[in-house]
Order: sequence, then C-alpha cells, then structure tokens
Amino acid sequence: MRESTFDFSTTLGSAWFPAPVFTASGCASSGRELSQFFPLDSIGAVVTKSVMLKERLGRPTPRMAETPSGMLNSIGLQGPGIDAFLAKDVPWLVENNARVIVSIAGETVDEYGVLARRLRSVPGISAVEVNISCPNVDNRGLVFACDPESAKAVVDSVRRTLAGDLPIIVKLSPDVTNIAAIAKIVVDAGADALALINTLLGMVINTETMFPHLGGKTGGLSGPAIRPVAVRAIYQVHEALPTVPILGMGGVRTGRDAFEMILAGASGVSVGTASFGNPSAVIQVQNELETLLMSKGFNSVREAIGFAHRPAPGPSST
Amino acid sequence: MRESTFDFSTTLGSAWFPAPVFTASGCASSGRELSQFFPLDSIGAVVTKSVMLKERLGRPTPRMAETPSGMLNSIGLQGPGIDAFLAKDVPWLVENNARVIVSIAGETVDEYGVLARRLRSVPGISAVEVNISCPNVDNRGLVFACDPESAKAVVDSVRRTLAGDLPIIVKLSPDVTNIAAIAKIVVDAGADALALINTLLGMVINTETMFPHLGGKTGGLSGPAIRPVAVRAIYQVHEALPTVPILGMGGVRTGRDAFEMILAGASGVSVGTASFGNPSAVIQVQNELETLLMSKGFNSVREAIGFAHRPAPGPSST
Amino acid sequence: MGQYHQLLINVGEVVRHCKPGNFVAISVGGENSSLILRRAFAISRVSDRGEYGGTMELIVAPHGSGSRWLCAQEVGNSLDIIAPLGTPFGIPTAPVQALLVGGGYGSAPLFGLAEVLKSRGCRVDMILGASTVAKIYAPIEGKRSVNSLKIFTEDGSTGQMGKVTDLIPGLIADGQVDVIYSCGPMGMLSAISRITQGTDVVHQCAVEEAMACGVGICMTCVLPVRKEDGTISMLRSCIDGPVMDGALVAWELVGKNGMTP
Amino acid sequence: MGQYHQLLINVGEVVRHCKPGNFVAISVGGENSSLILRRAFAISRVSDRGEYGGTMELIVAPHGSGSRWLCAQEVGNSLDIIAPLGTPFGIPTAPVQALLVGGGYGSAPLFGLAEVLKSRGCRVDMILGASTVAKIYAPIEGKRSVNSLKIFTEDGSTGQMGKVTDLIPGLIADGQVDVIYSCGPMGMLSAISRITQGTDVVHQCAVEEAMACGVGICMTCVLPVRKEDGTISMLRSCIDGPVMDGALVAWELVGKNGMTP
Ligand SMILES: Cc1cc2nc3c(=O)[nH]c(=O)nc-3n(C[C@H](O)[C@H](O)[C@H](O)COP(=O)(O)OP(=O)(O)OC[C@H]3O[C@@H](n4cnc5c(N)ncnc54)[C@H](O)[C@@H]3O)c2cc1C
Ligand SMILES: Cc1cc2nc3c(=O)[nH]c(=O)nc-3n(C[C@H](O)[C@H](O)[C@H](O)COP(=O)(O)OP(=O)(O)OC[C@H]3O[C@@H](n4cnc5c(N)ncnc54)[C@H](O)[C@@H]3O)c2cc1C
Ligand SMILES: Cc1cc2nc3c(=O)[nH]c(=O)nc-3n(C[C@H](O)[C@H](O)[C@H](O)COP(=O)(O)O)c2cc1C
Ligand SMILES: Cc1cc2nc3c(=O)[nH]c(=O)nc-3n(C[C@H](O)[C@H](O)[C@H](O)COP(=O)(O)O)c2cc1C
Ligand code: FES
Ligand code: FES
Repeated sequence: MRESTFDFSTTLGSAWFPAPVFTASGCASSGRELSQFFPLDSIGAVVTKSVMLKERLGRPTPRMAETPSGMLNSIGLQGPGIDAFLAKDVPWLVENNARVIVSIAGETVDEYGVLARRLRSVPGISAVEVNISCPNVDNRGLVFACDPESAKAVVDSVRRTLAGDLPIIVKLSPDVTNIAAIAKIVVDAGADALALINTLLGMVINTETMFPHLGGKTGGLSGPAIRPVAVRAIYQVHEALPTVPILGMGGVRTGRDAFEMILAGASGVSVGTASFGNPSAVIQVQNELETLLMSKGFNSVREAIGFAHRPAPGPSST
Repeated sequence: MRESTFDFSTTLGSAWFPAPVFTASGCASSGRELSQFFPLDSIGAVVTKSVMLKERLGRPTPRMAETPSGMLNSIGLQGPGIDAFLAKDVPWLVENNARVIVSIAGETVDEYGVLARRLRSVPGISAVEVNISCPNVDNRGLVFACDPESAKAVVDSVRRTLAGDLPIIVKLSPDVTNIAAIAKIVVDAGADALALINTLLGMVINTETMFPHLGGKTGGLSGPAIRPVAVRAIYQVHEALPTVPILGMGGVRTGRDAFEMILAGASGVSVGTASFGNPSAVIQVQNELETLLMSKGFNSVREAIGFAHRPAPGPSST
Repeated sequence: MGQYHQLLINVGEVVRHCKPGNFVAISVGGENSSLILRRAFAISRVSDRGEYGGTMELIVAPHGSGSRWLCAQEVGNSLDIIAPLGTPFGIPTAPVQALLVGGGYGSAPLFGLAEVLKSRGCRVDMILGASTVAKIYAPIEGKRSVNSLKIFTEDGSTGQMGKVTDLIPGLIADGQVDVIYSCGPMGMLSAISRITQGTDVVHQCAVEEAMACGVGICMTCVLPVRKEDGTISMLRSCIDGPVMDGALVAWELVGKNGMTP
Repeated sequence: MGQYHQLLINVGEVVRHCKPGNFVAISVGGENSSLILRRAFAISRVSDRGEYGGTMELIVAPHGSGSRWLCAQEVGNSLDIIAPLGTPFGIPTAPVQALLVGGGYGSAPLFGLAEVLKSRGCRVDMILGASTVAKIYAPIEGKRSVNSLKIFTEDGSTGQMGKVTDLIPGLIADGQVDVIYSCGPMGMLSAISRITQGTDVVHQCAVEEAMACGVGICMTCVLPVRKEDGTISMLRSCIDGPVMDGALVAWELVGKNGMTP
C-alpha cells in the first residue's frame, strides 16, 4: 500500500517517528497488553501512562462512567512509580522495538525535575511528555496546566534538567479560558512540542444512589464526544504558534478523525479511548490515515499539517 | 398522574414557575413553532432566543455540523432586534399564556443596559436571562463570560437598570478555567440566578474541502456529548454558592438527565438541542422528570435540588 | 435505481396532507444513536391506495452515516418520522407551460409535481441532469406524466453530454416556459436564477441547506432573501422553504461573511 | 429463563480456548452507537458440536441500554466480540470437594465449571441465590452436572427463604468443603470471604467491576489485593481476574478513599 514516494514519517522537536499515529497516555497501559493486537513497532510510538515518583494506588472504584459518545475516568494516576517503571516497562518496550514517549506527572514542581533527571540517561526513549493537566490528582486546586505560573515553573524545571537531551512535549488541559495563551507560556519556557488535549473535567450522577457516580466524584471526559473541542484547540494553538509541533488527541476513532487533526495543525495524533472499544484502533487509524493522505494527493504528512489554515479561495463569481 | 401533595413548582429568584422544565435560548426560536407540538403554558417557561439591540443577520451558512452525540452551531445571534421582538414575539407568547424569560445579548456593556431598560415595563415577562457567554459573536476576544471584569460590568449595568423589577439570570460559559469563581463575581454584582451552561467552543474540519466546515469557522458544541461537563459545572457552582438558584442545561434529553442536573444543584432545567431531534422533547422531559421525582419519594422539586451534595453514608461495615 | 435507494414508507392518513415540495425528517441510527439530528428527505410521491393505507416514497442517496443507515433498513422496520414539513411548490390556478428541472436525487419530488400540474392542464417539460448515469433518477412510470423528458450527464454516459442549464435559455427565448420548478444542488438553482433574471419566467426552486431541526426553531438552515425594499432577510429554508422564489434569493451572498440587513 | 435472556453465539474455533471463568467483551448499539464501550459477559457454556462449529452461551440480564440492545438482537445477526478474556477458575489437579455458589446471573459460568470439576472426579455441590425467583438462573440440564443443588431467594418465592451464605458455615464446619467457587454480586463474594477467613477453605471468586476495555489497558476495573508483605496492589480484574483469590482481596477497601500502597 505504502508507495515509495509517500513520506509517512513525522517529527516532534528533534524526535523522528516513522509514522504519525501514537497511543495516548493512560490508554495503552505500558504497551504490553496491546501487543497482542498489533506489533508495537508498526505504529509511530507508544506513549506510556503518566508515571509519578512513587508507587500510587489511585482513586477508588467506580473509576469509569460511560457517557454519550464518551466516558469519564478517574484513575487518579495509579502506577508503579518511576523506578519500577524504568526497571520493567521501558526495557520491555525497547526490546520490542517500540518507539517510546514517557509521560511524567508530579505532585510538585520539583518532582517533575526529579522525574526528568531519571529519564536523562535511559536508552531508547524518544521524548518526554509532561502531563501538567491531569484533573484527577487529589489537589484539584493545583492543576498545573490551569495556572500559567505553575505551568511555566514545571516546564522550566524539566527543561533545565533535560538540557536538550530529549524533546519535551507538554500536555495541556482544555479546561482553560485561553489555551493559546498557556501554549505560548510553556513554549517560551522551553517546550519543544505540545500535546492537545487532555480530558475535560466532567461528572455523572448516579440517579439510583443519587450521589456522584465516580469514586473520585469528578472525572476526565474523553472519546468522540470531545473531538470538536480538541480540533478547535489544535486549530487555535497552531494559528497562534505555527512552528510548534502539536501531538493531537481527543476522540480520534478513524483515519478521518486523525486527518482532521492534522489539517487543523497536528504533526502526530494519539488514539486513546477508541482503543477501549477496539483494541486494534491505533493501527487501524494509522492505516486509514495513510490511505486518506495518499488519496488526497499529499506526498507526505508534512504537507498536510495545518492545511486547513491556508487562505480560502476567492469568490468564484463576481 | 400529578398528586395533589406533590409540588412540581420552582423559583428562580423572585420568579415562580409551575414546573421546572424550560426551553433553552436559541433552541425554541420565539416559541411559536413549538406550540404545534405541545401547549406552551404546560411547561415551566419559554426562554427566547437571545435578542440584540438591532436586527442581525448572523453568520453565513453552513451554520451547523453534527458531531458524535452533539452538534456545533454558529448562528451568530441572528434576530429581529429588540423592538420588533417586543412588538411581535412577546405579546404572542403572553397571549398564549406562556411564562416568558427573555434572553438578551449585547455587543457592549452599555447595550446590555439599554436592552434591560426596554424590558422593564413590558408586561408578562418573568425574568431576564443575560447571555454573556455566546462564543459566536464576531469579536471573540470579547466574550464577556470569559473575562471576570467584563462579566461584572455587564451584570452591574443590567442590575442598575432593572433595580429589582425582574430577576436577573446570568448565563455562563463553560470555557473558563474556574467557573465557580466567575459565578461568584456575577452573583456579587447582583445576579439573582445563574444559567449553566452555554455551548463549548468547538470546530469541525470538512475533510472534503479541507477547510473549517462552519461559515463562522468555530461553533458552539451542544447536545448529550456535553452533559458531563454541564453536570460538573452545576455541581461545582452549587457547592460554592448553595443558595444561588441555577437553571441547568447542556445535553438534557430525558427525565433522567433533568433529574441528574437537579440532584447536582439546578432549580430548573432547560432543554435545547434535544428539541431538534424531537420537537416534543421539552414536554416529554418534564413528564418523565415528574414521574421520576415522585417515584423516588420526593414531595417537591425543592427537596431534590442539590441532593447529591448530602453527606455520604458512613461505612456499613467496620 | 442507479445509486439511489427507493424507500416506501407506510404513513397512513398523513399522505392527505403531503404536497409536492414537502419533505420529511427522519431519526437515524436507532435507539442508542450518536447521530442526534434528523435527516431531511424530499417526498417523492405519495399514494393512498397502498395495502395498509397511505404510503410515501423517498429517493435516498447513500451518502454518509445517516442515509446509509436508512438504506440498510429492512422491510417492516419502523421509522421515527415527522411529515409533512415545509412550504410546497406553488401550483398555478390557470394552465401554464411548466419546465421542471432536476439535478441528481433532486428530481425525486418533480414527478409527483408533474402529475399535479398535468391534472391542472399544464404543459410539463422536464430536464434532468447529473454528473453521470448512475446519479440520474428517472423512473420509467414517471415519464408518463410529462410531455417531454431530456436527460443530461456531464460525462455523457446517458442522454446528452452537458448541463441541464444548457437548454433553458433557448426554451425561454422561444416562449415555451412560464414557470420553472427546480430541485437540485445549489449551484444549479442559482444558475437557473441567473438565466431567468430579467425575464418574465417565475422560478420556484426547492433549496437544500443543512437543517438541524426541520421545524423552524434552530436557525441553521437560513438563506439570504431580498425583501421588497432591497434589504436582506435570512429566511429559514425549513419553513419559509424549501420552495422559494429563485428571483428573491440573494445567491451571491450564500455562505458569505459580513452581511448586513 | 426468568428475567434472563440466553444468547447462543457462533464463534467457531475460539471455543477451544474458552475455560470456565473466562468472559467476552461485546460491542453494543450498532454502527453509529453512542455506547462506545464494550460490555463484558461471563461465558456460561461452550460447545463445539454446534451445526456450524463452536458455539458459546451467554446469560444476559436486560438491565441498561447495552444489555437491552443485545437481548433485542435477532437470530442471524452478527456481533463484534472479543473472546476469551480474563483469568479462568483454577481447576484442582486432584479430586476435591467443591462448593459452587452463584448469585443472580452469576450462576451462569458455574454450570460449565461443574462439568469440568466432575470430569476431574470432584464432588460438586451448588448453592444459588437471588432476591426473587425470576432472578434465579438454573437450567434444568445444569442439574445433571452437580451432586446437589440448593436454591435460596430473599423473598422465598422459590427454594428456601434466605441467603446463599446461610448454609456455608455449617458445610465448612462439617468438613464438606475444600474449595468454594463463587460468582455474583460483590456483597456476596465478600461475605463468603469473611466466612472462609481462618479456615482452610480456598475461595476462588469471579468478581465484577465496571470495565472500560476488558484487555488491561485502562485501569478502571481494579480491586485492592493484598500482597505477601501485607501491602496493597490495585489489580486489574479483567486480566488478573475476574477470578481472584477471595482471601487476598481487601474487600473492606473496595471503593474507599485514601488508600496507600
Ligand atoms: C429539504 C431537504 C431535502 C432533502 N432531500 C433529499 C432526498 O430526497 N434524497 C436524499 O438522498 N437526500 C436528501 N437530502 C439530504 C439528506 O437530508 C442528508 O443530508 C443526506 O442524506 C446526508 O446525510 P448523511 O447522514 O448520510 O450524511 P452525513 O454527512 O453523515 O450528514 C451529516 C450532517 O450533515 C447534513 N448534510 C450533509 N449533506 C447535506 C446536504 N447535501 N444537504 C443538507 N444537509 C446535509 C446532514 O443532514 C447531517 O446533519 C435533503 C436535504 C434537505 C435539507
Ligand atoms: C467480568 C464481567 C462479567 C459479566 N457477566 C455478565 C453476565 O454473564 N450477564 C450479565 O447480564 N451481565 C454481566 N456483566 C455485566 C455487563 O457487563 C453489563 O455491565 C450489564 O449488562 C449492564 O450493561 P448495560 O449497558 O445494559 O447497562 P448500563 O447501565 O447502560 O451500563 C453503563 C456502563 O456501566 C457498566 N456497568 C453497569 N452495570 C455494571 C455492573 N453491574 N458491573 C460492571 N459494569 C457495569 C457497563 O459495562 C457500561 O459500561 C458482567 C460484567 C463483568 C465486568
Ligand atoms: C482511562 C484513561 C486514563 C488516562 N490517563 C492519562 C494519563 O495517565 N496521563 C495523561 O496525560 N493523560 C491520560 N489520559 C488522557 C488521554 O491521554 C487523552 O488525552 C484523552 O483521553 C483524550 O483522548 P481520547 O479521547 O482519544 O481518549 C487518560 C485517559 C483515559 C480515558
Ligand atoms: C442552535 C443553537 C442556538 C443557540 N442560541 C443561543 C442563544 O441565542 N443564546 C444563548 O444564551 N444560548 C444559545 N444556545 C445555547 C443553548 O441555550 C444551551 O445553553 C446549549 O445549547 C446547551 O444546551 P443543550 O445541549 O440542551 O442544547 C444555542 C444553542 C444552539 C444549539
Ligand atoms: S432547520 Fe431548524 S430552523 Fe430550519
Ligand atoms: S477493563 Fe481496562 S484494565 Fe481492566
């Protein structure tokens, strides 16, 4: 299918990927489980579940609620902690020839710095995704991505530590008044690329118990329901910062959806919730996207990035 | 069906309504069209399409795009202007015994004041809904609801003009970092009640033309897709301001959905997009809600408002 | 049927109220559908002589999710449908020379219209067009109700190669047309309006704007229409249309920014 | 079938890999569904002697949108299904005295399990319970594969009035139970774990937590399980379960805030 003249590769900062479709953080665990459904080295990269410094049990169940064309989750960043993660998960991915983007999440600015330091010398990592936008951590008051000062501080800290060793992708929350402004701040602080968007804060009330359904009360809304918000965020940020690469995500389920995000300005696309309904979603989206790009006459992914921003054709009649 | 002991009425500030289900602004035109499907006096109230000072043609077509469990609209506040509206639409609604909530939208702070003045002496109006959150007006930079200072200024201006003659319901946008903070500001400025939520800003790109699909590029996302965001906003604002009545809306399609919003803290519920798929949605939601409230043992709407905020039961086992 | 599906729907008494140019709005996708809006379809023909009372015929092009779902329904399935909707074609009180012009599935409502016009003593000529033969909708029995039928395809795969509009100026110049009834893509409708401009020919066109509600409450389906004083109104094509006076539609403003009343 | 629907699904070769305790994940709502997550169902029985090769039986309670859609499917419809999933019941290598306890549709996988245990020479007693007779699932032919079957309903509408747990302490005290296999509501499973605590009886329970993915990638389906050192892990019930060692599940922490590893 792939013709020799068609270039399906993409870049995020200094990181190169043979294809532009990725898993989404938290929607592929550490990659192993999905490898039953497709070879991990065939997709752009595996973005791992946000890892924290220490082991974390996360939120109580119920942790999910299905909503119209979407779902809420309140996992609360359950995970093994950075040491166990680096000892077990990364080596397995590297052995299996997967490109790896490690997502990190901290409870404090310093923690992000410490996490970044641990990653510096680890072989086989393509980039770091800095999750400053998880709405599930206990201190909601301190969602880094919603506060320009803390967002900047986190990126500063990671930037200083990594010093150019690995590209830094900063993942933003859509739950802000002006996402382009936050984007500009984190790019000025040293982000090489942006990941857009994390989940929207939502809630479902169980009408039987008449209490919030989720153990964590609120949860993150994902899935096709949020795609129009994601496309808008990507479009706005690409318009404001046309040279900054964007990893787009939020409700992508088909090649058409991935194509839409690339037209809006994404250099790569992550598939999250769609994998829950269809464990082969990532590879299917990637194959459909390739076919679609070629059928539209593009010679590369690059040509299509932000194509929807080109000037509109003039009036055809006078 | 309705038992004499069950009180289905509700209030928003000093305005009383025999039932708690309303149309949503912009989703019932001026009421007339829906009256073919149910008698307008049987529902709580008709909230009219936001009216501006002057006649307005609105945005170019296409003005809508269907999205998963939702839709985008970019109407751009097309309307006849306040004079024609007061001459034609309000008298018709009053004649048909509908309770009327007039939604107003201005391009400047002063315009809101002027609009409010026109409403003061009009007979048959129950309340004013101040739409400070429409994301479709041309100067996106100036969405009042996203800027605390302008939000306050608008409410000040309306408050001064109406001077207690009519309850003021201020309608907020979910596209803000902290909706409870904005809610507090407008209540301090004199809002008697809040309407939550307006549409989320979204975009669809037409993958055929490879341009934004809507004539206005971005549009407002509504429908079931956004319900979890609406419930969250209502819950947060009710938690922060438990005495301020809320008119809830965003994706309500069934009695269960309306009940969910009341449990979260809404005193009344507007049905918008659901009417497009089912022109009898408003009356159906209202009937289902009444049955549901009674079957759960509530004696009034009042008892159920914010019920999901009650303390959780203690652990059943030790 | 070429690329089209013919749907026969049992609607009972409702057929009595259906006039050529009316449309219906149908829920698609079933009970848990993520498609929340109805789809509009022109009523092609109605009959009240069906086995179970009134039936209605729709001509559906399987295009996107909603129409494909509809075309996949099996005989006997029930549909959630609102009908009839919209302003129908105006029928002249005296016999006239009528030219019916259809593009693609736009010809669907024209055959029912032709029958009514014939019964009023009108002369009915019809021109149908499409990009290619598979997109021409022209049922055999439909030909009985017209005096003449010409077919155009852009690729010449059937009928003449060319566009429906090619013949119209000549027919008008020859005085063979009093009223044009048209239904099809917006480009075709506006082209016909340009042709009739400055002539005495009345142009009744059935427009097709994306509709969210179909009943007049959402304002998504509007078209710029010139009022008598020359100013512009945005009229709802679902209730003030779909049939509109082609001479009044401000075609050059459709989809344009910065309109003022 | 009382309140339950019995679904027979043709799955071909797959049946060879299905063991008692495995489950399947099915897409619901059709092509344009707003229900984006699969629904999990325990495999009740499999047979490879069907007309078209292997078939699988599910017992479905029509509860919400997804299960109702599934129960409304007609014979011949095809389903999007992933199978088998999860860790099945452990089968003892030597004959033991097994007690199988099922609540509601939780009894579905127990009959297939009973057959396997019998074939290994085990003694198999079964206790089923539900709130009322319509919620008891106990197919006639199933009775053949057990040595004894007792039924409890809370309202006494069939069998004895009471709960499945009423008899268990006595059976354990009498030395009639080596292993308990259970499937049903979480309350029932935790009650059985309390009963077996401090005894030698092994408790293999099939848990049911809400699952978004069913394949181990989402972390929604976790349960607090005690490790050897007494600390807590949150294990995924879709891949580390649904069958878990009841003695290790920290039932008192399920759904509780503020857990630490
Ligand atoms: C008054 C009227 C009469 C119509 N009559 C017919 C008919 O007789 N036969 C027929 O096949 N179709 C007809 N259509 C078009 C039909 O309503 C659907 O738009 C079309 O079937 C595509 O829907 P979909 O769900 O398959 O595609 P999708 O692309 O999935 O539709 C997505 C959304 O866009 C809207 N949309 C997409 N294309 C169009 C279009 N060309 N015009 C208007 N809205 C569009 C749909 O209504 C829907 O809300 C008519 C439309 C209108 C407004
Ligand atoms: C391992 C496992 C085995 C199961 N086996 C069976 C079976 O054999 N027969 C059967 O009838 N049902 C079984 N269920 C429950 C089934 O998966 C559905 O949850 C149930 O049918 C309700 O789905 P719904 O769409 O009808 O309801 P909805 O209320 O619309 O479901 C909404 C969401 O909540 C989840 N959910 C709702 N109730 C439950 C519940 N009790 N447990 C877990 N998730 C829930 C659903 O999966 C869905 O994602 C099993 C669940 C699990 C996890
Ligand atoms: C169950 C679940 C867990 C998630 N965990 C993380 C996480 O650990 N870190 C993170 O940055 N994003 C996390 N996300 C957000 C996704 O990476 C993604 O940004 C979002 O879900 C939108 O994409 P989607 O609609 O394709 O899922 C999670 C999402 C889901 C549904
Ligand atoms: C077509 C359309 C037009 C709307 N026009 C207005 C408006 O004029 N003023 C306003 O305050 N809200 C307007 N809204 C927002 C709705 O009133 C409502 O807040 C929103 O759609 C969420 O509710 P829903 O999901 O039930 O539609 C409009 C929404 C739609 C879909
Ligand atoms: S389709 Fe809603 S007003 Fe015409
Ligand atoms: S259901 Fe997703 S990890 Fe278990």
